[in-house]
Amino acid sequence: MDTALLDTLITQVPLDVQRASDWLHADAGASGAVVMFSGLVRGEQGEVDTLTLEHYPGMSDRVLAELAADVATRWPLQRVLAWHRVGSMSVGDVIVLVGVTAAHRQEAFLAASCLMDLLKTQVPLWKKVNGPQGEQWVEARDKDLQAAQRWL
Amino acid sequence: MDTALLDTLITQVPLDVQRASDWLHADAGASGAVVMFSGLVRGEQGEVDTLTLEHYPGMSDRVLAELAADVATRWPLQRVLAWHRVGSMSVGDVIVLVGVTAAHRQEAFLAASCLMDLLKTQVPLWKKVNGPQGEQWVEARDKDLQAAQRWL
Amino acid sequence: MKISLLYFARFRQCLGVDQEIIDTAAGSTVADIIDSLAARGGIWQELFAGDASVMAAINEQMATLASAVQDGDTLALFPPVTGG
Amino acid sequence: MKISLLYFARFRQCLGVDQEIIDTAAGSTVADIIDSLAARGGIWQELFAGDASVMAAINEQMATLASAVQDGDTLALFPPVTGG
Repeated sequence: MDTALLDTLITQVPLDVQRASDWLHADAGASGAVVMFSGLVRGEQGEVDTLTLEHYPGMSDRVLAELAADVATRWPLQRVLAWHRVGSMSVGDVIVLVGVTAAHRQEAFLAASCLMDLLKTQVPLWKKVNGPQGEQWVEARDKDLQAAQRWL
Repeated sequence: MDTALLDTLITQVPLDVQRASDWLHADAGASGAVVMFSGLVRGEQGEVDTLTLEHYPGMSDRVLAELAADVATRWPLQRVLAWHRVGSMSVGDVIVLVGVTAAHRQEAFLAASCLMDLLKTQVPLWKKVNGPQGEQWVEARDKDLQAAQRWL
Repeated sequence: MKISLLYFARFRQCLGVDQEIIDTAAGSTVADIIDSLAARGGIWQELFAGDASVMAAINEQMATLASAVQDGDTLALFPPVTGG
Repeated sequence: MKISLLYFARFRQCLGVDQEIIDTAAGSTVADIIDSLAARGGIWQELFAGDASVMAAINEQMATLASAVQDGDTLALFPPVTGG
């Protein structure tokens, strides 16, 4: 099997969904299945105005790249993309983009889902929300830890 | 819960991935998670040049719309998109686009995956591949039937 | 009673027919009609006899072999679907 | 031996410190260092005492409470991650 192409990035710049989608779809005739996930800042019915994402520079990039490579060893994938934004964001902004291409949809869904679960629990990133109630660090969810356990 | 917005379509016109993606992401602050699946014509190492998709006009549109509505009752979704192309296509062309938006990624992954599984086994659509070996109708795969069974 | 038959995909192509109207006894089921088609012999028998994989829709609604057809119904017969 | 400590997110903000250098005994583990921080009392105790949820990385590699630190290492302490 050929090695999968990986594209991972941690950036303060707004994520370009179309560019990510184009890169995944460019793999035209080889892959049959593309799955892309976008995570957006939720307004939570007015409770959230902005969101700030802190990271551990250097380590965050490296762990994200390692997770993408790890997922590419678990399923036969052609391309793996994982972009994460850091810094200050508004409601509706894209926080994270994860996408994979594979020959069949089951593998593509599993791989994208796995990469998100691992990313959520292993990449040193922290969310703080700002709203009318002031600012607050987001608490880790047990559900995310359980989701990640499936793949460990 | 509000009713999900549905956008389903069977068309001979090439599918516009960006327009689908834009529609899903336009749901900005309400949804936190967007999952989009694209199915493309695979080249199969030169075995496939073109693909022809036949459908049962009228019934195909209706069943696709019903499946989208069904999936929207199973998970709390904001938007459900399901576009399927029919007619003649080349390697790398998009055959099908399925996308959903939800508050959380697990629901979005499950819903998109479910909609694809049901679509593959219930919408009256048939693939014929054309290549150097001549033309051949694609056989239904047991694996697709098993995948659909999970949701029935 | 009269029933419209539609054929799709491999069936349509192998039979060289995409639709026809047949006369069938009142109370016929999808299975009865498929059997009567198989009895035509040749390619019809090949496609519709015994344990052949045939899907059916009556008036654009998925049906089973046991579904009854009514006068004026449209019965579509097709191989397992392969879209997506 | 000397260890660089880094604090992130809620820890950094609550402590008002993002890094410091500490002296610690040879053979210290991550748990030993966290205990020594808790012993400072006040907000330090609140964040680091007992069963507090603390993640640790040594030289940018995830570590456990039992991991040993070496002279010159950088030990980062942070709450459970919440990206994605």
